[in-house]
Amino acid sequence: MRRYFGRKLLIYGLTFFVAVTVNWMIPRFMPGDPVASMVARANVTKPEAVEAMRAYYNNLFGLDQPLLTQYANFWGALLRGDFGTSIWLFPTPVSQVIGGAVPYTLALVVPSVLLSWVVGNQFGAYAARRKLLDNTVLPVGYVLTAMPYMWLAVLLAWALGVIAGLFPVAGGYSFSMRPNLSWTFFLDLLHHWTLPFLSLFLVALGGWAIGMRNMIIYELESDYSTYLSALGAPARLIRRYAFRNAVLPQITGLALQLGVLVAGALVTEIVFAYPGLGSLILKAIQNKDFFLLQGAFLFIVLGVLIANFIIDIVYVVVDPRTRAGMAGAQA
Amino acid sequence: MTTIQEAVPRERAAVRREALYFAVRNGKLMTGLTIVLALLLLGLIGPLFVAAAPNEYSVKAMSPPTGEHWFGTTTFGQDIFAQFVHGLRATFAVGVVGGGIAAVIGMVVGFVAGYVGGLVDEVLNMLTNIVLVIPSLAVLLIVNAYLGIRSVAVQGLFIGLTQWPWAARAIRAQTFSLRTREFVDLARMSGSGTGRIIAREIAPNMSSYLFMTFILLFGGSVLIASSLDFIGLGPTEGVSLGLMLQNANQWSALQLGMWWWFVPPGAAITAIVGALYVANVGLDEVFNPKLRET
Amino acid sequence: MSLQVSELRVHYRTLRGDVRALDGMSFELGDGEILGLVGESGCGKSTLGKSLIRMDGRMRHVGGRVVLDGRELPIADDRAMNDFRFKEVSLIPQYAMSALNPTRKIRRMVGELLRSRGAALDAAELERRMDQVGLPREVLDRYPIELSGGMKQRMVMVISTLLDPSLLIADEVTSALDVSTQKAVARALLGFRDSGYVKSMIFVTHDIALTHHIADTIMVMYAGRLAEKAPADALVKAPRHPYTRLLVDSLPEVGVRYAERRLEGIAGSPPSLLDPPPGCRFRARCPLAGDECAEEPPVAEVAPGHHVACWKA
Amino acid sequence: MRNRPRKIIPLLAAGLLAVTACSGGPSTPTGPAPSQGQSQGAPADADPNQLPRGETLYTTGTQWGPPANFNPIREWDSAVGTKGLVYESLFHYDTTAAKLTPWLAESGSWTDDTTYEIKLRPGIKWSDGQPFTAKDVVFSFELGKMETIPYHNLWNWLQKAEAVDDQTARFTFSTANYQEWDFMLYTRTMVPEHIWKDRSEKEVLDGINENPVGTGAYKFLSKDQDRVTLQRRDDWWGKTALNMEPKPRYIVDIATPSNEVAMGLLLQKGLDLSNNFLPGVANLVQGNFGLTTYYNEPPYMLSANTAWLVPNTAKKPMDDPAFRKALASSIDVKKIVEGVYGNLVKAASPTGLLPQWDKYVDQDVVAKSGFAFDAAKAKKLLADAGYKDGDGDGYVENKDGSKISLSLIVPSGWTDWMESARSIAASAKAAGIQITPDFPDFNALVEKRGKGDFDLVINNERQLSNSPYTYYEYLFQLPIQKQQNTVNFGRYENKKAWDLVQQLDQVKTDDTAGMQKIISQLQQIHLDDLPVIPLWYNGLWAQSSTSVWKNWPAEAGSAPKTPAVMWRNWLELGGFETLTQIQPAAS
Repeated sequence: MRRYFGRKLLIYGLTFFVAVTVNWMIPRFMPGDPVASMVARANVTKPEAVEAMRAYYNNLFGLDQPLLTQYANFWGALLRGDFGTSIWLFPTPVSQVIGGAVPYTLALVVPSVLLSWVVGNQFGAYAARRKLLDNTVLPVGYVLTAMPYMWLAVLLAWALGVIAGLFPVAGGYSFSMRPNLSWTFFLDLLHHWTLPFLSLFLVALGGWAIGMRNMIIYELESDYSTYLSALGAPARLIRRYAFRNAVLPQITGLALQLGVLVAGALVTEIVFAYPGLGSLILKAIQNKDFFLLQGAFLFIVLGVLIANFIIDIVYVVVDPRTRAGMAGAQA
Repeated sequence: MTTIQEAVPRERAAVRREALYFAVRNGKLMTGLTIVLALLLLGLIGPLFVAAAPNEYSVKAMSPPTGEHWFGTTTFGQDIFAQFVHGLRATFAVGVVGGGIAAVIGMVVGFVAGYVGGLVDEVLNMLTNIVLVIPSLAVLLIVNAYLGIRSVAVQGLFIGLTQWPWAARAIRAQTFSLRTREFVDLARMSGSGTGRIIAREIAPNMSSYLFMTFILLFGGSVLIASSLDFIGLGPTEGVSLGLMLQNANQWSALQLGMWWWFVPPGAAITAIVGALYVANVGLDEVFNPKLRET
Repeated sequence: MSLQVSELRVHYRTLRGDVRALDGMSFELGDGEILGLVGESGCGKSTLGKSLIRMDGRMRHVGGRVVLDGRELPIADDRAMNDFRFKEVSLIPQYAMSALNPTRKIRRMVGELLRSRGAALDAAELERRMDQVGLPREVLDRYPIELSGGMKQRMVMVISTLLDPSLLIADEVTSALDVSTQKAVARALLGFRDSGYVKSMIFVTHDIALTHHIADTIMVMYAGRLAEKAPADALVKAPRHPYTRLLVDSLPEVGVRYAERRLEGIAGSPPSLLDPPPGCRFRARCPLAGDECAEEPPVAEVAPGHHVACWKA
Repeated sequence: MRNRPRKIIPLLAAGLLAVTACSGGPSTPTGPAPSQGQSQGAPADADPNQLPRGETLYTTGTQWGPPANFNPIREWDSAVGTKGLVYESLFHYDTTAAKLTPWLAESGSWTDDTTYEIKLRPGIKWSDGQPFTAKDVVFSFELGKMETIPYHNLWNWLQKAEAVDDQTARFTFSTANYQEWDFMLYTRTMVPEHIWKDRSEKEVLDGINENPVGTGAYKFLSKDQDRVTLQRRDDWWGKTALNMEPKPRYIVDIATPSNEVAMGLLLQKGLDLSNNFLPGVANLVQGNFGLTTYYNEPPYMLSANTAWLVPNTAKKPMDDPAFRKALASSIDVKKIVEGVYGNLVKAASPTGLLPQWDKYVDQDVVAKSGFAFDAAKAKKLLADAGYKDGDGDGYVENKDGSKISLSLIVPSGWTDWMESARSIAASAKAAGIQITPDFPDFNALVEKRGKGDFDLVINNERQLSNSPYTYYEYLFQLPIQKQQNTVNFGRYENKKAWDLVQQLDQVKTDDTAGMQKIISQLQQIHLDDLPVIPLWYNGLWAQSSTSVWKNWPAEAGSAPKTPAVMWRNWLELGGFETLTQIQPAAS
């Protein structure tokens, strides 16, 4: 058990290291000079003032130091939780900018991932080997999972937001509201959250349903299912076993898909002007704010790594085979 | 997300004959293939018959579909059908390049790790796991934002470079199970080298599996490319369905009632990817009798 | 008579048409009898085994009846068959190694299975039977993955017979095991019969030697039909059907493991069951074949309990 | 917008409650909701958690992300309203009447050629209750002595600023740059000395300035990722002194979303004023969607700045005025205006001077030396100047026979400019000039532009102001630096022109004839040499919804003529006055 988690942690550690290094490396080899573009945006009229500002910022961001020092400083700052200062939202620290966006992204990603997983699995399991459902409803699943997230999102925003007027098309909560602890405010949050959630949920739902449908068919055709049928066990029991066993690869699938789902959330946020990481990343790209971009990237990597680790733990708890394997009890 | 089941070595010719028999009778496979091929064909020959260059302005701006402009025109009077057929090309290209590169890397890593085993496996496995957990779209965002993507091919390349790990993992597992089979032992005893054994014995025995892997990678690449295009990190040259979506959205096509601009590219992406997935399930049923509907 | 099978016809649906896997099988099985069922792959012995308990989706019952303990088995009706399965007819499958749900501890799985069949788990009885086959009781609190192949096999045997079925079908249960384990399994099966856990048993195998050890009667099938059925000793020592003779002759020595050699010693291959030729189906490979063989030979009782389908017998 | 679906929400809420609960939900995000200062002026009936729709103005198009700071020195990225609504300047500038409007100052005048004296209005108080005095004025200008402050340059010609008494400030100049000084008077904001005096240079330039204390009509109520909310101060000095009151009690500025979303918000009536470029909005204005713009026909918008094609005059063949003139004649601006912008912009006059500066355009010079789109003439100009297509590839070559292949760079992602660049390339091709549009990212473009490592670039970085001086300063500023960061990207060197610009600076702002005389000479140089080629006037993007607020500025009738805009530095140009003129639609 210790060895298993030790290995996993090593991999995650290495991954983080690679991510950080890549993160540090890329902007330093890219064309263009972020300080120059920032200063240009400042729209300062006089050349002398520009030079002063430029030197000042170069110094501030540490771009005038040797590369190795910059790299060491980068790690040092990172370990202190300091992601640097946003260029675009100067002088707000990146961690603060991200901190403001993260609750929204989490509120979008976590429920949509978990709910779509649960509902999709139930649905796929239910449809499998039931001819009518399999041939009518499941094709919808294929269509959903093949949809580009943003396409569905835009269509939803347009149809349910602009045309039907049922939902707002932008923002994390009404622009007329101020955050407060009240039922009204909570409902308002929920109201704004619904469409982005829905578009993420639907696309992911289709994928899980199809995956589960296929998995469970394998399980239903497996030897233990056949054996149970031969012993006259009711379909209910067999399906229950099959579901339980088919869920295991779906858990692995969840880990594999996490990155994709987060990415989907980012794009969806952009469509709904939802004030999460996605909108932030888009703006960071448009404004060449590489400190912010790096921060957001690292945050996502960290989030995905943590989620992966949680999934690892869950998997070990749920699948006796891994546990048995780790205990080395091979009789 | 579709799982592929273990490939079982059997007499190849018979398998092929049987597979073909079931293939042409498999509704899922045929429907999927028909849609994909129809769109591919449109992408291939369409541009030859459409006179207008995809970005050329014509006089009639914001025109709904007419006999002259089948899919209408954009805000600037560009012919959407022309963009659409060119976009299809780019989208298929990104799928082929991205899916192809990912499949090749996945196969090389998977075969070598699975067949050679030992330290090589350890190292490759670790590499795979690392690339696997890094959220690939986030990486692509960073890379694209900094380096800029010029052409569809480069976009496909980058997508391919990030998409291979799950394929490698799956192929490794398959290779692992085939490695100890008699026919592989036999080949090894008769003195074949590693490369030869992989190419002659192992790969052909999981060819259906490899093909399905490629299909999934292809679909994935198309979707990722469209996301990148949409947030403005697409290729700066040429037309793709994702770029069309981005443009339509940027110029508020839906709000201005120009559904003919926004709907076709998204629908085409959905159709291509969805049809591929459906075809993949169909293939799975063809190769794996247990899954056929009874 | 425990089991009476008459004129049973079961076809497989395939691409090229119906394969007549069972083409008019008739035989009887007495109380307490162990019937060894042997034949080449594809001769229909597994089909027969399956037909008696659960036909898979591609199998079709075309004709004939099966009567068990005086009641007709509704073998074509999957749902109606459920009442008989496990309680009256049970199965030790070929794939015993993977027959147990990998994610359930065995005790729980057995409990759930029994409950789903409306029976209570008699723990004492279960443990007694496990003792009998030499399974430690801790096994119940393990996952299948933690058991060795032999243990899994024995566990499946215990589970399959828990409800004391009248008929047990043991389908190629020994083919995956090594020789010593094979013997142990065979002994255990005998023990089950002797303890009255099962009334009668069909032991499907292609290992005549092993069958000889435990079976009272051996039935040889060829191309979907009965070739010869006789008390075990009689069949091994004095086979009457030329096919049986070839089979027995090809045994190098009684008791030596035979499974792997199959029946490759006999030149030629069985006819296609898609559209089998008229007359005796062994004709093409038969060293004794004559003109009369163009007509289908009836099953004749040449000695008490010794049935042969051959003009030359 | 929020009332219809009330019935559905509880249902959804019931179903989703569990989820949000377990995920932590979007628990009251960041919002530090400044509670200080809420005591004063906040009417008792106002529920600060839910702004009344009828009293709230929703705007967008200025802020592009979370509000980063409230520092009026950072006039380029401070939160919307920091300058103009919270902090104020001494004067405003009336673009229609072309004159300064006294604001914090009651009056200002030159007492001699190099001395300017300002009288402040009496009784103005900072929002913390401290009186606003001449010492604050002096302090605010003296901040510019810090080297990194954007208006540091002022001190090159300003000698001394002093407070004569509480209400009077006196400025003594070494060189009296009258034009620039007027610009300073309405663009520089006044900050309270008693709060700012101990701030370091870093803090002044980079400080967030949380809880700003200004003299303005609004104060910040709250901020979040995607918005800031301002609340009207009912004790604002202008209510009595100017007899003005901005009508919205609350202003919510929404961080600019994508066009699609902004348009959706407008159509949902959740947005009152959009100051972003909404392509195709003309269709909506003409349809029955309750949207208005300044003009109800092309170009729909007032003009805000000029977009130029800037050739790099340090490179061949762009160093040749004849070539530049041929290039200018080859561009079909009308096609861009119609095709790319759908008539939302207006083609520029050859001088490029904004319509608001029409009186400075010397029509004789334009008639004699102006240019217009004329492919045939462009061809002729090229041929006359010795650029010929020797190899028959359809494109002309340099005089020495080498190929001409120019690249036109615009930032990647700036779709309207990208389309424009394509259009320019297409029409230049007709005249025989080979231009390839290229879309590097903004960063790379800035670097190339600064270093002079480009052929052609499109630029519009100079806004309407009190004087064409700022326009010509952009065109002709010397000396050329290694890095040209903000002006004269084309590296055009003409000492005479730069001298004229400096002379212009020193003409008194009421001396229209004197200005015209110099400007006429500058125009002649511009049109003769064409260091930049004016293309079109970018609009003062303003589309307003009439569902909640009416009386938006419009050309027709008695509607206000001020710009309806929340852009930074535009509130002093009439943006604020617009707020005082709009009316609740319900009234």
